[in-house]
Amino acid sequence: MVKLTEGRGKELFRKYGVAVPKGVVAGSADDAARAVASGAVPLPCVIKAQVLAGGRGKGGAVRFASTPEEARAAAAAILGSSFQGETVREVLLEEKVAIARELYLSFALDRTARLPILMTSARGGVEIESVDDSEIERQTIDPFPGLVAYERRRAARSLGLTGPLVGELDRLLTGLYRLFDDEDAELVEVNPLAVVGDRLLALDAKVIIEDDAAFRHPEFAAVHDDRTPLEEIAREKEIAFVQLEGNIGVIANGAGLTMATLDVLKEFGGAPGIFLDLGGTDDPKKVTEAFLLMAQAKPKAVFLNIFGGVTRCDTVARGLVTALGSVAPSERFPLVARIRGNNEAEGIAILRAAGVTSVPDLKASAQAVVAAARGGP
Amino acid sequence: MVKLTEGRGKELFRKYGVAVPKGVVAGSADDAARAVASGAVPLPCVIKAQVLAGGRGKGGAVRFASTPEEARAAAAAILGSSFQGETVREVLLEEKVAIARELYLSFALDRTARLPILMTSARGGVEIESVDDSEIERQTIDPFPGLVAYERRRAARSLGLTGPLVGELDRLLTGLYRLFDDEDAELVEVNPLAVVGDRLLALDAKVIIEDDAAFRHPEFAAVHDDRTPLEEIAREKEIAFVQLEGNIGVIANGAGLTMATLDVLKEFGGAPGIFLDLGGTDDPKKVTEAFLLMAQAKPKAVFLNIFGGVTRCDTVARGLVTALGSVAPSERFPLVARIRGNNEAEGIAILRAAGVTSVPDLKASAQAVVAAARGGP
Amino acid sequence: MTVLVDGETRVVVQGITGHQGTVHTRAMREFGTQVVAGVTPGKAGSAVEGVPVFDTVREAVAKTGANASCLFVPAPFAKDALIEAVDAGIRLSVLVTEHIPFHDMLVMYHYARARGTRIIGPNCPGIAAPGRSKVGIIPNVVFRPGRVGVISRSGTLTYEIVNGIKEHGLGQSTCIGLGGDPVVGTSFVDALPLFERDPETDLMVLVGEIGGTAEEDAAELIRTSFSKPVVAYIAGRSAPPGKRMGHAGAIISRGRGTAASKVAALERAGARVARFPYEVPEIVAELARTQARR
Amino acid sequence: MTVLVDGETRVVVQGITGHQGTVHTRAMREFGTQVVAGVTPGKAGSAVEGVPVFDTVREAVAKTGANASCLFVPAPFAKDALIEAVDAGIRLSVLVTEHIPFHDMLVMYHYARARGTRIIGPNCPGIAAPGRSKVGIIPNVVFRPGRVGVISRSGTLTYEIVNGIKEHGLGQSTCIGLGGDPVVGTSFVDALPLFERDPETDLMVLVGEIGGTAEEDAAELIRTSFSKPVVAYIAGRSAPPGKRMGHAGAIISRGRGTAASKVAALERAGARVARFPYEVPEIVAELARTQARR
Repeated sequence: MVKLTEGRGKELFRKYGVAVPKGVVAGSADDAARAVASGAVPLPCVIKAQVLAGGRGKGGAVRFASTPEEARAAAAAILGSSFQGETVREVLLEEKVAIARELYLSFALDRTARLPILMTSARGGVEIESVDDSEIERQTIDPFPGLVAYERRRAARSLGLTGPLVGELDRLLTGLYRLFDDEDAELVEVNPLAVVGDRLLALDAKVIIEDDAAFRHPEFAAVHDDRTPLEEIAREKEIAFVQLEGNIGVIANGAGLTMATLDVLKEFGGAPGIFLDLGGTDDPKKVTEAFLLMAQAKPKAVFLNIFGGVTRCDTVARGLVTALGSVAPSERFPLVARIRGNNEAEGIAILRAAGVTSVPDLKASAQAVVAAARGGP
Repeated sequence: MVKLTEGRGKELFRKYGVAVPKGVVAGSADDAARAVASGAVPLPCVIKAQVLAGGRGKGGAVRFASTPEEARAAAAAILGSSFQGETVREVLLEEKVAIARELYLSFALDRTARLPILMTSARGGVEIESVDDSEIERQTIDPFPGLVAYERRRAARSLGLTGPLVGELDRLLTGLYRLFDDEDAELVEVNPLAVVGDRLLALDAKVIIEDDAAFRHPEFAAVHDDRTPLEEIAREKEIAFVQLEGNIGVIANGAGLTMATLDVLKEFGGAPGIFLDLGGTDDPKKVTEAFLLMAQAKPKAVFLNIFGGVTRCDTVARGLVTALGSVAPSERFPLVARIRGNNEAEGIAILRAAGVTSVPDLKASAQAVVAAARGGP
Repeated sequence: MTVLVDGETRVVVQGITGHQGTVHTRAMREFGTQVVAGVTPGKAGSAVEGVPVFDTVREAVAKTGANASCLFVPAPFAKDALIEAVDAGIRLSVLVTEHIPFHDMLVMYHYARARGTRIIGPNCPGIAAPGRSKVGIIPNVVFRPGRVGVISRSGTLTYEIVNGIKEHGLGQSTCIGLGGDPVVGTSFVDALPLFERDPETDLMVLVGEIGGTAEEDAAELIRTSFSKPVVAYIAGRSAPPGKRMGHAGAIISRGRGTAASKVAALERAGARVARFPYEVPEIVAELARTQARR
Repeated sequence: MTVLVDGETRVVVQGITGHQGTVHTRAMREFGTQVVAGVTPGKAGSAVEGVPVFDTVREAVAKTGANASCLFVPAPFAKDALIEAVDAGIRLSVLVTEHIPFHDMLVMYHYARARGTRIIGPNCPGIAAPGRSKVGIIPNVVFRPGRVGVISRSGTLTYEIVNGIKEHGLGQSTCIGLGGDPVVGTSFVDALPLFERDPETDLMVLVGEIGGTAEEDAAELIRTSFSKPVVAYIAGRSAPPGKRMGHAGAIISRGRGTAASKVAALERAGARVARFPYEVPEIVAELARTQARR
């Protein structure tokens, strides 16, 4: 999942002919002041931290300026600060516009219909979760032939638009739908979409590009995202790795088994927080890499829960034993293994030879890990 | 129907990433010599008349040059000459390439399947009509999802392509199909498509854009086409007007009725040659304009054959009478009318008042026109 | 229903507030058609010829039970209007609009077909069953109820021939003007089986034109699976060879598509082929007499 | 056929010459599947595990009568490979491939559906009917013929549970791993009616996950039109609220999509919902005993 910052999202909006306020992304207070002084950003303007988390307005990450000096000061205050764990590296400076109304609009995926869905609401500028269902118009869109006129008209009606604004919305929807489709987006969200005179301006831009479509979009490969440094390394090595609160590491294969393992550990009072999904890998090298990545996250204990279907238990065991050898004694942690399925016996034998015991029962092994993480036996 | 010259077609090919030989379009012998001297067109080169008719090779409209002087002389010889009734206004100068094989490829419409069709043949460089059916691979293409991999592979196999040429064809087909679709083409034809080393080059380009899609393609509005000057005027006035061999003018409404009228006139020994289809128009002004256009084509006699369905006979009669008044006495011609259907009686009365008789029977009226064109009574 | 329309057909006119839409709404009502709604975005609440106008086809269907539509929407907007009709559950859509790009028609045809909506047209006069219903623009005056089915790629030429049938004292069961565009929603081979099954039709008239291979395809179907007598006419027998579509067009049809090939195919299939339009009603009348005698 | 596959299923493996393709061709044959052909463009004439390789699915179908396909084609090429299978007349296509962009799957799903081809997957282990046929990669060892139907959005977790059923002395009628991607060819609500009609299935196991509303939709179907006992498990009960899809995702599902809502919906529908995976076979065994007693 590649989340784009507002600034990158608005670049895409422009590419697809969607109107946004005049603005410039700046990486330093000097650049910010210059953008305003040069007239590239008309005054008064708004200065927004380019972070991925929401709630910037309440969090002080959005400020206003009427002079270049104020713009510089605002940018300086925001840049380098931390917002919900993210360091602000860039700000977006934009002209302040006279908003007549704030609307909501998004394209996303409707999994049940297996179709893109267009959602519109006249109640924009607030969290869409807080808007009542009856005030949101939902329309699934058939990719063939794409968004058609009556769907655009229905959207216009739901937004209460009339006159020239209907034509504005037509162009905007056509552009955003093309963006959603051509750029392999999971989400294209504009909130608020502002009525400014007889124009529609996208005041915010939330664009998420689908990871699986990365091969078609090398241009997004370098996009900064809200991953931890270890997650970033994992991503480069193509290992599914997620860090959350908690001190128990889980190495499993398959998302379902990983989640089930998490459920069981929590049931017995554990705090799993580091998740590593080996997927269908059969490659001992990959297992070694994954295990060393896990070690870097400094877990209190690790639970290896593998059901060997496609994966062979002996191969996983071999990779694990190799990895164990490269972890410094000071950085070792208790390891509980449960490996079942394909070549189970060989795998267990390999682990046993390296001093790791495999407990076949999920309940018992989970209890053992939780105890180990507490410093127990 | 907007037929593009080879040069315009190749511009489009480039836009869609389809490789063509290095070349330049020149409108004068000086420009031609300069294009070669500057190196924009490598020597030896080929100089081709930019006309829409086929058979240029045999007709002397394709020449070769090894020096700038020869290029100038060849261009001078071709430019301004007449090729199958078309005056040559431009030549295309292109590098001469080392052709290993000549192939055939086109995208067109399969009316029965209601799908685009891709046709490929290893027997290129000759008129495709002369190639046996068994040597042409035909594949209909579903616009959703468009051309897919196995179809491209099947095309490659039919062309006998292997190795890097398969990838070349992949790109070429993808580009040409996009062109066919995005530019609303009726026909995209490459003959010959040449194997040159490990590349595929489109040596010729035949692109026809659909008239009805003109509203999406204002860029083609100014394209020179093979219409007569009167046809050009008619086109601007949106009157369906065709000039062929023959001296009888036919004004009818609807393509089917126009063709049927032609059939009947020929049956009785007439030579209809000027066709004007009023279509569904109801507008006396349009009828007047159309009739004056007909007068400019100097017919020996004119047959007005109208079946008033949507069209009202009286309206047509009124337009006709107005037009008759503006034709100079020296330019008048015999007129036989047959108007039937909607408001028939009023129409006939209006015509009779202006001295034109309407004969209800198609056979009799056709015979009357043929006699009139022969100078008979 | 006999062939596609009958007294249960409830028509919504898309583009009703335009000149054509208004004129033909009146004509359809005079014919006896149940025109129950019109659609012109932005004109909801008004009425044309007493017919209520809605913003969307969906509303028109919900409020009036419309099940067929007649499109007078300008070509650039026709594709979206047809899709709107399909999405609203319309089962039969007559596209009167001309000059619709065929690339649009490809989309429209396959979209409608996959969802069970039949298109007639584009660039067509529509369908009429005298005494029952008419969707389209064929002049009311040419009709008379009877037992001759008519399918045609032509417009005014159809009116001529249908009128000729009337003047010969006969009448029509259903008449469909298919339109002469390169891509049509309903072709001869799509229409013929409907008439084969229709107990009201004794005899078929087929009016074709040069170009394409729709008539040859029809001939094949007539030969193998059409049991009623067929009288055909092909317009353009003496037209000079068309330059349309150039070489690729020629190899798609490969010697078919000419008047000669169409006439030959139809005669081989047992159809009586008239040389001139005025012969069609004559042959029809002759065959009708023969049928009556049997 | 009971549920989608049986002894008449003839499989063509698309991408057979790759590592996965080869390994699983062997495993499928060992399971008893009729793997009749493989396809890898450019490798025609060779053989993998004794299975002939063709350049195109069309040839494979023509020469071997294949009617199902198993796709191991890399994600960037999966869309075109699936369309090739559909165009060649394949009726069931199992997409093992993972990381197919969902925009591609939207196209694939609707293309296949309109032409009557069923997709299982993508990113799925496939389908297996012990003693009959297997198309996909579920390990052979976990199965034993029996009367428990299994449908699951998960991979290895399915193996666990299926294996658990075997270890409790029971067996499976048919097991389908649907895949956990946002867009799947066959969802719970698509699969359940097949098992409802299947005389070989007495009891259903449903393994779901958090995210999406497939389980809630399934619950609704179970409540209204599924008559056999259902044992369900939802993985991810204690997972932190996902950030995926952000706000728009949240309003699509509107409070559904959580483990709590899924469990509640399934329980309301009369399903027995296990709290942990190891409980599933226990409950299944208990219900099987009850059924046996009746």
